[in-house]
Amino acid sequence: MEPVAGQRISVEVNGERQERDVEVRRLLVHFLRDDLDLTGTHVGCDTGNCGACTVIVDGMAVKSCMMLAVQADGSSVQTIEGLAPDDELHALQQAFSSFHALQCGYCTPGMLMSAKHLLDHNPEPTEGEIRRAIQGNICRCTGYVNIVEAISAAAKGEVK
Amino acid sequence: MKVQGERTFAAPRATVWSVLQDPAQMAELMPHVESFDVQDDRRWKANVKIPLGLGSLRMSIKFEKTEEREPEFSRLNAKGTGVGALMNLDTQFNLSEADSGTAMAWEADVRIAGPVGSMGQRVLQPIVNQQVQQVLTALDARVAKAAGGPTKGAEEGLSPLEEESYTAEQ
Amino acid sequence: MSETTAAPDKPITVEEQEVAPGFIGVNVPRKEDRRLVQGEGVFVDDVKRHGMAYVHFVRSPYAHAAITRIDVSRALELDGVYGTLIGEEVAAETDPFFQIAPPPGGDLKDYALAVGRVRHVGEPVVAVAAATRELARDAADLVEVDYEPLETVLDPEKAADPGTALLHDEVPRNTIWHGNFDYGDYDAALAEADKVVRIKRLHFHRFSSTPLETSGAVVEYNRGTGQWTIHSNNQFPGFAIIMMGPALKVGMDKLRFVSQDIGGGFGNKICTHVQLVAMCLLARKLNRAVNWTEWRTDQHTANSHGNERVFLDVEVPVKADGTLLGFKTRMIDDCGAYTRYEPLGCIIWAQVTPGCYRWRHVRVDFTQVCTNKSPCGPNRGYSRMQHLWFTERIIDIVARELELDPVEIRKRNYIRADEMPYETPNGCVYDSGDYARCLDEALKLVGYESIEEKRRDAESRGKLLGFGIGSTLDSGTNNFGQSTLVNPELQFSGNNEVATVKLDIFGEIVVTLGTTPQGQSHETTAAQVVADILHVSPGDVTVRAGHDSYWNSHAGFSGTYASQFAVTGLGAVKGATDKLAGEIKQIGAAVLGADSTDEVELEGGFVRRKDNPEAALPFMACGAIVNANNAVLPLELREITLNCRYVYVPPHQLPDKERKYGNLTLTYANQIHACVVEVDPETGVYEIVDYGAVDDCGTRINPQIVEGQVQGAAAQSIGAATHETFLYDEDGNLLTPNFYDYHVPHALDMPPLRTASIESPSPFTPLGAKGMGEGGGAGLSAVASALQDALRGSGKPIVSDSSNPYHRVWELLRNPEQSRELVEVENR
Amino acid sequence: MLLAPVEYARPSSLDEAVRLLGAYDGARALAGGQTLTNVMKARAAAPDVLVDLNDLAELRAISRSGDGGLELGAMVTLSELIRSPEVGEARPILAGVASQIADVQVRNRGTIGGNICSNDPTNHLPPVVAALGATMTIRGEDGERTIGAEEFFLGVYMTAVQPGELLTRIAIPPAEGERDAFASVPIGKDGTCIVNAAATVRDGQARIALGCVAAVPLLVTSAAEEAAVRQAVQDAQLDPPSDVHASADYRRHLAAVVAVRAVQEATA
Repeated sequence: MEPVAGQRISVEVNGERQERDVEVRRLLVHFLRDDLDLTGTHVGCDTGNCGACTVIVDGMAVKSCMMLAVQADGSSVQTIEGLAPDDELHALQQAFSSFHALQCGYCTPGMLMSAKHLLDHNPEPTEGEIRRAIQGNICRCTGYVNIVEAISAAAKGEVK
Repeated sequence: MKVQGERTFAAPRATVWSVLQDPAQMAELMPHVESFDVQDDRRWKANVKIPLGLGSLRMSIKFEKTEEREPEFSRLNAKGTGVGALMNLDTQFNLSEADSGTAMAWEADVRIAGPVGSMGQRVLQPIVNQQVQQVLTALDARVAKAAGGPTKGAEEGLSPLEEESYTAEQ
Repeated sequence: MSETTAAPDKPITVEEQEVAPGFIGVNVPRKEDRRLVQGEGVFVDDVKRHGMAYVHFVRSPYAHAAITRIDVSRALELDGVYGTLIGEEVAAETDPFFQIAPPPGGDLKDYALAVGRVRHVGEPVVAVAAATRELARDAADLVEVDYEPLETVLDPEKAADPGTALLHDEVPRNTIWHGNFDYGDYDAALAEADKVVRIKRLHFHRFSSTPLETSGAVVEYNRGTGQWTIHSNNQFPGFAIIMMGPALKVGMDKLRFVSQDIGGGFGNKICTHVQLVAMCLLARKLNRAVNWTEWRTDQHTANSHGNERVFLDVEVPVKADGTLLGFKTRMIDDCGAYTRYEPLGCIIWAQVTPGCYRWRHVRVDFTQVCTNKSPCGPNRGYSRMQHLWFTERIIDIVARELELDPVEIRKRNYIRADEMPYETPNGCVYDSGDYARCLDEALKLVGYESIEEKRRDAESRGKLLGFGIGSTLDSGTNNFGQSTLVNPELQFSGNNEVATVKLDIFGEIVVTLGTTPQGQSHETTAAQVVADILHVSPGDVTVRAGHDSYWNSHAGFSGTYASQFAVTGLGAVKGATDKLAGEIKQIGAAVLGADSTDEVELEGGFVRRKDNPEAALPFMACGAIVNANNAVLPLELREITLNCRYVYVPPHQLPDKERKYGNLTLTYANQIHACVVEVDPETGVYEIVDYGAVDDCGTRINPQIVEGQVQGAAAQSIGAATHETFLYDEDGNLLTPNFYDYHVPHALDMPPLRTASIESPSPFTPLGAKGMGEGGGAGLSAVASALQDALRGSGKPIVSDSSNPYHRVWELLRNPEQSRELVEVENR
Repeated sequence: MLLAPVEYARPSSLDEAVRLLGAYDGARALAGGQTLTNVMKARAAAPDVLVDLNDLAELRAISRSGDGGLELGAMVTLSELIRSPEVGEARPILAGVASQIADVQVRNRGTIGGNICSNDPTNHLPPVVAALGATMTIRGEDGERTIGAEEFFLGVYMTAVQPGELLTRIAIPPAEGERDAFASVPIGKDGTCIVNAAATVRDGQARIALGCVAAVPLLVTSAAEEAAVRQAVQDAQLDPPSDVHASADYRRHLAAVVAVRAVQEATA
């Protein structure tokens, strides 16, 4: 096999198989936003610092602005749109609302995906573990206080 | 970013001068010159590929001699433009007779702008230092060739950190 | 009278069914949240149009240079490139932007793209439009621009020196604005003083709130009607339209502003009218929708920065007992390369001239200069933050030099609760507040009673402990008449905001707002107010998400800025809802055979007779009758529309231009922050170990939302105080152009943050509420104050800068004498 | 921002990867991409071909070597390093330091090989592998060579891995009574390092690698006493860069501080 400038990729996104032709240089985040119209995944920087583009690829939280779409070929990707069925809220989503863990809501999808990744691997995190888990997600509105409380409450099942 | 230093060549001043004044020879001192074109004895252009580690930066650089007093002093300006980068280099050197040959006191003021500049001084300063060292080491070889024998520096393959006297500051 | 609520151990959680009637003051869950947590919000870059072009700006790599040649031909040859826009076209098709400053400062020419000359790194020079984001970037790389570099002006303290290069040929000495402010009798105060403390120089640094969503727009042009539809995240469309209409030479109705969700604004999204004009020209030129999404690097290098300000030759007359009589200083404000909201910053600070203190005699010589840096614009706490930091620095430096207790000197000089409403030396009227009680609450939050034990404990661990206090006044609901104090020719004054509330055919209550929220929960708080007035639940109220100037629900000052929604926005909602309630009662009285509206009341979605609750008409019937069955109504009631629009106009008066005197805003919320830091004396590295923030914004419509604003604002000022700074090198390159070098606080950086509040209702507003949300600046003072306290045993260095990263603290430890030279005390 | 056009191949074998890297001028290995992708966004680097190593299982192995040391595949992610029981037993410092790098998302993609090959002066792992005396195995079409840190790190973003070559393995010698520690002064909590140092101490002798003060990690050795360590750092005549976070003076000062702290923690 020799290098190509573009290729047809097949990615399972939120449980649905998606096939598209993409340029190699297309970042996963732009594949999701522009090619699949999944605009819940956001872009907040160009250096991989802010975490607004966090999605879960094959069970691992990654920043989709530092991964090429072609690298996701054959993978399973979960975005905020797939966190819960349309008419339901995931416990984390409910907790973010109950604890006022969001204001403008721009960092929220990435923050939720990082939180989900945490709870998938560590169902009973301490406050320190929660803060460490969202260290790669910048929020400019909340000061993180309520975000940490919300994730903790969701883990403890303290929100309905 | 200013860098400066001193070094001696085991070659007569006239030889060193001839190398430093010859655009064609100067061109060969630079890293990865892809093409080169002399306009006149004061001005020339070069397309170079500056290695930045993770990749290399293509730049087209315009050189101009802004001052020269044969055989001891010369000043050179270089303006480089490339995708996402701008470079401005002002360099000058003084040649003086030394017992072991020719002494050169040089200084350079390098300025880099554009997205590459935003990579931060922590990255660029060491890169510039290294590039300067490579040019100087190549210069040793050039002078040696012109003088028909290796210089002390080139012989021992001076590594950047062993350079006789070398300082960098912002 | 005010009531105290200590900080809850756990934040207040909310469950719908627990919401009791009487919704003002209750933590109603946010209406905005569901779509946002599902990723179904609509931010500007989420807007797509058929055949939309993506725009990339070619930006200046030079801080100051003449443009000698622009060649876009190679870019245009690239497949998928739709077109370009350059400065010459902009200059031909638009007028320069209207300038707020009087001549000669106001003579500068500012266009949507650089015309002939660039004045800061990152200034847009060419716009390139292409089929994809990537292609636009590729094409931008093919644009050739030649520059002839010019001398750069970077130091605000030298910008006005004779012989310094000029940014704008029309602006002598790079001086945008200069004015003197002289209140009380400063000379008498100086004569009366027992001691005079002099401070050579204090410096407030450049930073911004860097909203996580960068600026952007999707602009469409309708050739048939000549109208632009501007989907954007501009947070002050009222201002943008005032700037763009004349520039584009069109009437205001040709500029339709639309936004739904905005990813943070903090003032930084007020001045995007410049790029929006470029978008409008491109959309018309290419006859297709154009998308511009600013990159983070561009946002840092070329979007609104907060004003940098220097305070020189500060003089503070003090009585022996620590009573502060006044202050005198020379302020130099650096507004960057262009004036886009400036020089309003030259007067906005005066809203809080004496800060929280009973200073009666003030003399300020204020100069604003332009430099080859990114243009400044409003940034959370705009212009007041700089000034309030200055007043707090004075207090701590005076306390340190005169060996007065930092708590005592504040309490001695705070304006007292029993003096409210309090008229400041320049005629502003602080509406209400109890600063001393806020301070007591703040002290409790950080365990001040045991501070000396903590100090010893820290010392036993080799750390230096410091305690600091900071305060701000969050003045809100601008009187735009203050603009005439910088330019007497301006015809602006007062303020306004609009809301419409209607009862529709199926009984649906629909609210539209003139505001452009960026996280301030307007949908929720508006619903709370409507619900209380109409006696329904917030769940029964639909508040339209976002802003659309076509909804006829915007006014000249519509937008979300300067701490005012709780007053102007909710004032408009209340006005419109009161009207609607009256109309519903009129219909009800008529249908239910009551003699007057006094005999009916609204309850649970019905209008009913007070004497016979069984006789009730559902809102749905009212809506149906007026909208679809109005022949049943007596003639005199047929003017009723159940569609009520109300414009709230605050009771502002024209200020006195000559004396620069008058009330510049309607409300003055108060914040007192306290913090405790531990400094590693070997490295200067420090950690904030305790932090308390107390906010008094009058009646709180939704305490949880207020608390969220307090926490967020505190986090921003902690970031600004520690690592966030826009620093330039000697060539005018920004050294912190991304989140890698511009370090904003993440979850691990944040100290334990405790909050509390007291409520001193405003006597001047419809709901007793005050605008709030900008009070975070207190953190900049609290951190500086705590660091100075921590270092007191290390040569008593003076903290004279608002930016205190580790290396600056280390310099203070290493060389305290240098900072000591800034201060001298004259004993009389 | 956005990448320039680039070609891509994802080989399934090491031989194929090496062949591709050799066959194309301007070909570059793509490991975790947590640095390379960003430099490509700024278009400060524009490789012509990316050879994605993510399918090379043989580069993901973590094993104990016969002598009790560690064999780490270059594509072992930082998260895998943190979770590895082998690493925990043999050289826990690697896990401890890896957990301080960037954030969870970056650690999930970023690899040990990528971290040392990019050799940004502020990276955590170059000083660590230098202090531990690790050896790096580089593979090219003409076979393998194994070198130490002194030969491996050549400059900012530059290592001995030449075009057409690939870092395949990092070998960490057994501790054998050596105790390791890492100290740093980062921006904020676990942010970018302003200065960092890794130290290994045995029989009162310390081997210290200083980061962020030069183009490559700087190795100094001294007795483990504080005075000796300070002297050794001073003798190294550091010439660190100045930037927005620290002046050269401050970095020089911090270098001695973190060197001492690393040694003290290792001996504690």
